[in-house]
Amino acid sequence: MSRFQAIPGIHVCLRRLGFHLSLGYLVFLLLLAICAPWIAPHSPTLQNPSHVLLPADGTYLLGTDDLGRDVFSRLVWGAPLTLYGSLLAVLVACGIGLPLGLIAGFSGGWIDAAISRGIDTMLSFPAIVLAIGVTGMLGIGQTNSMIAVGIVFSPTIARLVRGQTLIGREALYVDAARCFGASNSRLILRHILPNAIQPVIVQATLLLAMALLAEASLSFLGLGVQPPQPGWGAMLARGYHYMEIAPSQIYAPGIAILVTALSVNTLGENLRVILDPRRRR
Amino acid sequence: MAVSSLLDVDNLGIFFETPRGMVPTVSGISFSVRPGERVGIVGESGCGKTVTGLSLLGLLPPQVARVSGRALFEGRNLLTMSRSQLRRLSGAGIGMIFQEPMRALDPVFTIGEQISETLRAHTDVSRREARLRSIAALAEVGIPSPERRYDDYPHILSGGMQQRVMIAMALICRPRLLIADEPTTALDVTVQAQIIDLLHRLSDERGMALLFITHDLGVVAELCTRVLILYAGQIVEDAAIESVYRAPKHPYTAALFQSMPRLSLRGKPLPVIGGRVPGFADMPGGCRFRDRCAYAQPGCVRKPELESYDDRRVRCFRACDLTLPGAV
Amino acid sequence: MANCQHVSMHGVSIADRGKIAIRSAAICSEAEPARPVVSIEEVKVHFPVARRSTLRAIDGVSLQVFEGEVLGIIGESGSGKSTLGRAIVALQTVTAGRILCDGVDLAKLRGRQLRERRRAYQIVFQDPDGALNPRLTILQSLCEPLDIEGTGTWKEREKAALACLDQVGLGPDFANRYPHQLSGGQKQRAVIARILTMRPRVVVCDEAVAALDVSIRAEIINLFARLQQQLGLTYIFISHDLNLVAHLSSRIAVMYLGVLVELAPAENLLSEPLHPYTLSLLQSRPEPVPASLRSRPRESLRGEIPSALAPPSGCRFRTRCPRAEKICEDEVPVWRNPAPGRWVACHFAGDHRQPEQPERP
Amino acid sequence: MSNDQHVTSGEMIATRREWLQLLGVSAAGAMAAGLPFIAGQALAQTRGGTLKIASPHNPTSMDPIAGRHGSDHILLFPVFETLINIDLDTLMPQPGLAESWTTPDPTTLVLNLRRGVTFHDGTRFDAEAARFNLERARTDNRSRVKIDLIFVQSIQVTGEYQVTLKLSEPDVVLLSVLSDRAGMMSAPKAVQEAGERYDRMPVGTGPWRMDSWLDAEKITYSRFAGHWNRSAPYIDRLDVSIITEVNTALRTVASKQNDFVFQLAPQQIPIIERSGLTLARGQTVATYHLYLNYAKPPLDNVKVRLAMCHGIDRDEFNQLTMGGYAEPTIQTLPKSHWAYNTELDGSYQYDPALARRLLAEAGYPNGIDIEMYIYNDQRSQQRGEVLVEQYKRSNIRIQLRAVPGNELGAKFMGEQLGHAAFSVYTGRTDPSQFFSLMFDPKSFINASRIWGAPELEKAMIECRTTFDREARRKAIGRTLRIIHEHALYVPVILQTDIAAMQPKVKGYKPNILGKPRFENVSLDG
Amino acid sequence: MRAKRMARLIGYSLLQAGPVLVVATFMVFALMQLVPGDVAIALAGENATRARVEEIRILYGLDRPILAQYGSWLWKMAQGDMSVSMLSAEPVFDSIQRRLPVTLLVVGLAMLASLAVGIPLGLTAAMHPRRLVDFVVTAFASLGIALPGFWLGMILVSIFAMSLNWFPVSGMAKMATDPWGAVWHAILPAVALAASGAAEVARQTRSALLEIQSSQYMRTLLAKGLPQSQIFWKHGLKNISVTLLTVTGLLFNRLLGGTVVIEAVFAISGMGSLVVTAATGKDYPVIQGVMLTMVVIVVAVNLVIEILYAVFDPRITTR
Repeated sequence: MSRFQAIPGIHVCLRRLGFHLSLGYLVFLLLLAICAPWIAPHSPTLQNPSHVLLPADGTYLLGTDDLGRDVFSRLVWGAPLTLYGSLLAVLVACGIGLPLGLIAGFSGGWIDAAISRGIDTMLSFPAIVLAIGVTGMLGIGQTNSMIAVGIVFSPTIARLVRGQTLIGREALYVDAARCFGASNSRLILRHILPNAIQPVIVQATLLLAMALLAEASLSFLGLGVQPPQPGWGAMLARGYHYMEIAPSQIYAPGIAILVTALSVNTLGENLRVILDPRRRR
Repeated sequence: MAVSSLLDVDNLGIFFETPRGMVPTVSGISFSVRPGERVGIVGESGCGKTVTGLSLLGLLPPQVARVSGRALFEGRNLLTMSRSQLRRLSGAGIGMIFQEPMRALDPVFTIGEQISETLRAHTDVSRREARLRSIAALAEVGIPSPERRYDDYPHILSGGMQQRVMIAMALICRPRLLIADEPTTALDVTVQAQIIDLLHRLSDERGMALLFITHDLGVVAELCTRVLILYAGQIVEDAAIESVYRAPKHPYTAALFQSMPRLSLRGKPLPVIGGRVPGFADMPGGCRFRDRCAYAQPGCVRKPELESYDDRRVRCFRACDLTLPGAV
Repeated sequence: MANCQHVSMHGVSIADRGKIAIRSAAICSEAEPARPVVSIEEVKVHFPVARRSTLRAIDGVSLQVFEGEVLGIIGESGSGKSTLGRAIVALQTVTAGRILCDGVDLAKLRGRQLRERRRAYQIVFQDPDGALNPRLTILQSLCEPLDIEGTGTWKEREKAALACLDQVGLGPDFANRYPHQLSGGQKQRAVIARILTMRPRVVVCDEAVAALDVSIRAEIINLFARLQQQLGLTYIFISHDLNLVAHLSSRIAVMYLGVLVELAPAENLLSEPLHPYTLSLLQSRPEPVPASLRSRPRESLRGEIPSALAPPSGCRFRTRCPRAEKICEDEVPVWRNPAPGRWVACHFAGDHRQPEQPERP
Repeated sequence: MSNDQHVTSGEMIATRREWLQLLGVSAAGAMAAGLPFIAGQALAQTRGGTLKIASPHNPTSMDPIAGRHGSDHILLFPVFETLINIDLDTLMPQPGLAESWTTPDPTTLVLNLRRGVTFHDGTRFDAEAARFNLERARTDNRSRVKIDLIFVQSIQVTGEYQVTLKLSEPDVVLLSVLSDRAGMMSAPKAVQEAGERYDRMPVGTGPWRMDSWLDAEKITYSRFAGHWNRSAPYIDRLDVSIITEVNTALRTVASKQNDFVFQLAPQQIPIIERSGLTLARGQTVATYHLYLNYAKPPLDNVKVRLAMCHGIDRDEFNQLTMGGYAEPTIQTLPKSHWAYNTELDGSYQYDPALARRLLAEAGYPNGIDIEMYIYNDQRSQQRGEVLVEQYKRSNIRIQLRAVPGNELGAKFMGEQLGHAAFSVYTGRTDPSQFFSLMFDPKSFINASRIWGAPELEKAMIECRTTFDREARRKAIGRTLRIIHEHALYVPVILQTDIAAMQPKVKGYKPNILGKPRFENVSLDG
Repeated sequence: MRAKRMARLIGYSLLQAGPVLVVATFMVFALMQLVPGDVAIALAGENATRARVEEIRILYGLDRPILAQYGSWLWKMAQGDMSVSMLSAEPVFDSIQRRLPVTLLVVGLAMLASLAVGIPLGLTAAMHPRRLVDFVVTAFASLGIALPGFWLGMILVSIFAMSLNWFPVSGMAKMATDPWGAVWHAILPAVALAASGAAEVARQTRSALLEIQSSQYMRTLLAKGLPQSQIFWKHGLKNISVTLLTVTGLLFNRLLGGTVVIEAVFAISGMGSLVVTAATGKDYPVIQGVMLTMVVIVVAVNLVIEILYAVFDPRITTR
């Protein structure tokens, strides 16, 4: 019996360890993003024709790129860009999805039918393809492309919020409040929204990781972060360009993307458990 | 007595792993069921009646629950049996039905398939034979046109019909004991009465013992021959149905009867039991009902044992000197 | 506005208001009080389920609820009793007919008018867990109706809320707890306290104690009774538990498959039921009395309640009725008034003999 | 690469005298040698085989007059022949489908066409066909070469194999125009039948016919058995795989999926060498330069523009982006060009201090902000990044706008957004073409839409109407000087053409146009 | 009865798919309307003469009201006439017809790989909850979901194509003449694409099975004395089949989107590279054609899945 207990213990411990590690990493990344000018040892754009594509050494922690720029510094400077882009996309997704989902779920009837149909339709498009299409319309650039990603992600949020609102609308405390003479806006803002928000937070966190990957993908395709800014996806694209000459160029930015996405995902998964109402009490 | 009893539970304890360590939900449960006897286990929510039923067939979640004590079924200990031994007994020697038939039936298989697979898991019968016997079983529990219903999925049946299917499934291998965990709670009064009648009839016809877990004293009164009253994880009274309803010996039993609304009390306040059931994590020593008991004495801080008086067992120091009002 | 008497509340403690509100609680007398608080007129509630398929949850119900009485509504699940309760407090729109609350059809009101008016008609649900917003403290929940009304200062409202909490027997130490920190009974008390803050005229209790344990149930039943006497409330008590309804009610209405089958003062209904369904309910009701000690045999009703999607023709109960004859299939029984205060819809009201030859098994 | 669409080949000039001389030479006839693949042949080359080419470029159209990209020519030449040919070494006009030509007066050009030429669809090439093509190039709505034929007033069939072009003004550059898109001959019947779809089903007289074009994927050509010159070419089939990413393209050659790849980057030279491939490198006339909108502040100030010219470290640029293989320039023409203006040598030195001083004098002591359009491929972005960093030292802050190929022109030149654009100019046969394209206010490419200097217009007209070579050299020199002094654009570097091939590929020679031709190529074994 | 139910379900699903398709096609069409400025000028390209612009305007019917435009556009699309590319003048339908099999090959292989790897992993993990296996699978799943597919692609290229020379670096063989070569070419891209897919499938399978294991009917099955294997393989699998179907549908959508980036890495001329080239070059007819094709395929796949739901789950009926 005791043998049986030991393993769940390890499981939980590893899980907690993962949570703390990812939280720690994200805090670290945030600090890095804020303090990039003081942390980065070199300018992210300073070129050195005689130090092109150097391997890692004491001066250049992760080597230099095709223009003799310090890869580590570019990575550090890339952090705020990446975070900005991903957060922007998630904010846009929530900004569109939340009200739409609330309206659809709360009003029901043909409004709900129309919005739901729109959500279904948008979800039928492969996300990246739709994002590329919308970016094409809005024009190339990080802000535009991440707004496009946000638009593409918004139906996910909208559908979730709609579902939560439908549940909330049926909740007895909402019926009770209605009997007290609460107005619709009060019902939504005080009762439905606060109770619907937890899964939205979890979903938004998971979307943040997806947005991060989308950001990297679009930058890789040249639709996102524009030169000479050191976006991680753009760094990968350039690194891939020089893969025969300097294969190591693709590792640093790739690992940065992977670890960040992994951490955000881990955070989201843990939030899901932590915020789970069934775990209360 | 050991010879004549079908199920003999001795000092059963159930513990759950919680963040604050192992917590006992049930302790020192001892009772026996004779063949053909219908025993009710009655208690309020959280008293441990459901886990007691589940523990007998090893259905508690293995990651968090631990069981101690002994539960002999026809002389074999259910609690230490191997998984495969227990599996062979489950459904064949002991059947079980649950509170919400809708959720207890697998939604993606036809009811016929679910019944006949039970049969085929325990006996060596052909598919055809299993089908015929399943249809017969459906007919026996009062399902109209059972041949047609055989290929239906659970969701298109009403709650009452689903519970009948559950019963047919639990009884298909003619078990000697049926554990029924609140099988009528989710049903309407009229349907509830039908199910009770059905269980009554089947138990009589087959000489099958019944362990009926419920919170409803009325249902127990209709169906059972003996009743165990549980309070806070302990048996507080164990007696034949007539005597306990006529003259309960434990103050908790009496209070339960008293607090039920009935016609004779129309317009008058109902007698109430003050306070709350103590939590398992902070269980008081001594008599667990002490704080809510109208008859409590200083001596109740000691731990009362379940002691036999005539044909019944009571866990109260004042069992002999109190005359308590019954339900009749 | 008829409503204005409820509006000025600040400055007066709830207890005081309780005293003011005490009226002669006319619990069921022969002479019915003249003034109906709630008047249900030919109400139907239909839900479109699929194309050409309608769920007839309520299919023509007329009923009056008088000031200060406790009206019990009893029926199986699927009888439409809960829908009726929700319709009375305007949580459910009616398909046909109307419900007048103090002469006003809430369904006709919109916006602020509706919001102010409906506060006099409240509902207590079965599940106290769901009725309290899990993210608000008990005090916040209690203050909400007062906040919506918007009278008085924040302090005054809090004081009024605490007074109501006290009235249901919860001390001020419960005020800052969250719902999940309370037991089921305590939560139901908090729900009742919250309703009291509004000084309602009518309270619909929809299976208000069904989810509670036996020992706690009694306390809440007593609380309901006490408040009714203290505040002169009018209750509509909806339950499937005949014992419970019988314990509290002055009059009892029996619903079956969306229609009323019998309505009578409680004593009359219990002692001499006119409708076979009422009789069956009385007979199948579980009593804490062992079968061997019973005076009368217990008979269970056959079959189950049919689907409200396709109710039987004629009398809806005929498919399960031991007394059913040909006429029950052909003609819808009239809702008639065989004795003062008694109403029934049955071709053979009061005649409980079994027919010589049962038509069909 | 460039949006300057109707690219013509190389630098070539014929003075009036030379023109008349050429007339005599070609009239002498038997110039079968007029076609480039005959000239200077190595003799022992194997015939037959399939040459698998990786092309980093997908043609914008296979209709010669409708295409928009200078690199289209590489894929057009196998199918089409031009009226006039260019000697890729001397850049002199040579007979093509026109065996000879005469100029009875300065505004008349008579072309005598080759006989016995058939199109791939079996129809005959004659004067009517030539007239049809020239007329189409001059007037069709889809034509993008109208501006090249702007002085042509009429085209007349004056014999079964003779057409006569009447000009409104004498035009020095007409022969080079006829060696480019405008001179490519399509089968009239095929054009008429295909309508809009002629884009994808070209029918010419060239040594290969196009079999299929899977857009952005593959073009296949096979030998045209009915070609008038039976000896050409060596290769039976050309399979062109379109792989726009040059690294991938090179990888396919290194792994023997393909035989030949062109338009590579200098950074790839070590990989080519490492992979055991044959490297072919040649200087081209294509130039990287900075287009300026000098009508827009702050670039309307000549001192600011001069600062831009002094702010570029061309050697470092060469080092970082071209691996040091290219030739920095300050006047677009290569040093070897006959019109190269040596007086300008030594100017536009990299000098950030001077640049800052110039800015301060112009009233911008805190520097300036410049919005610069570039293409969005990796190499263009790299070049853009280098410029940003270099200009930073001169207090010129560049905001890059990376846009797709066809959008740069639309944004910078069409909508006149931004201040500058950095792009390649694929070269014109004649400096006059360069001048009018870049600096004539009527030209689309001139985003400023004004004359950059008062004396410029006169100087440019002089260049185009002066037939004497020496006089013309002087006129061109003067024009270059005016442009230079007013810093109307910022020349940076001349492009190097780099191709890589399997060792078995023989006979390939890079040319100054940077547009590989395969007539002389053969496969070993 | 069952056949009738199925027929009704298929009818209902088609009814559901219809509006989605209409809205989707309208969205695709409307993309064109959102092009800033005069669409005709954009279509004619720079340097175009006024006459050419007018020609284009009439050719594309841009002079008519928008709904009429949409109607005729849809009619043309339905007949397979997707107009021609602005960049290459190739009929869009031809490009798509040629490239779609390539993309579907990669996506199909990736689907196969995702399901073939993901489902067993998920099952294994769920069979031993909280054990080491479970932890390893969960960790793999988390890693796979966070892994940028295109980066994995680069690494695969550098290892398996460039260093080991096991697979071709890029491109695609002609499927008609060299089917094995095509599959060979598609393997690395499919693997790069499938990593996240397999992770997602494993995770979903695991959680679906765990959820089912804690359900009440699982308890019933135990109480009936069914053997563990029967409970797991018969009841467990059939009960998660709906989840797996849903996952498969989402997976298809996700992989179809994922190819866009993967094709760029492997220089495969499929739908992905087509749309990227078109988007960067503002080749509107091609963008529309690709998006339309993709959305039609996804809707069709969803339709099939919708119908399969009913096969596996009797509760799903027409509402």
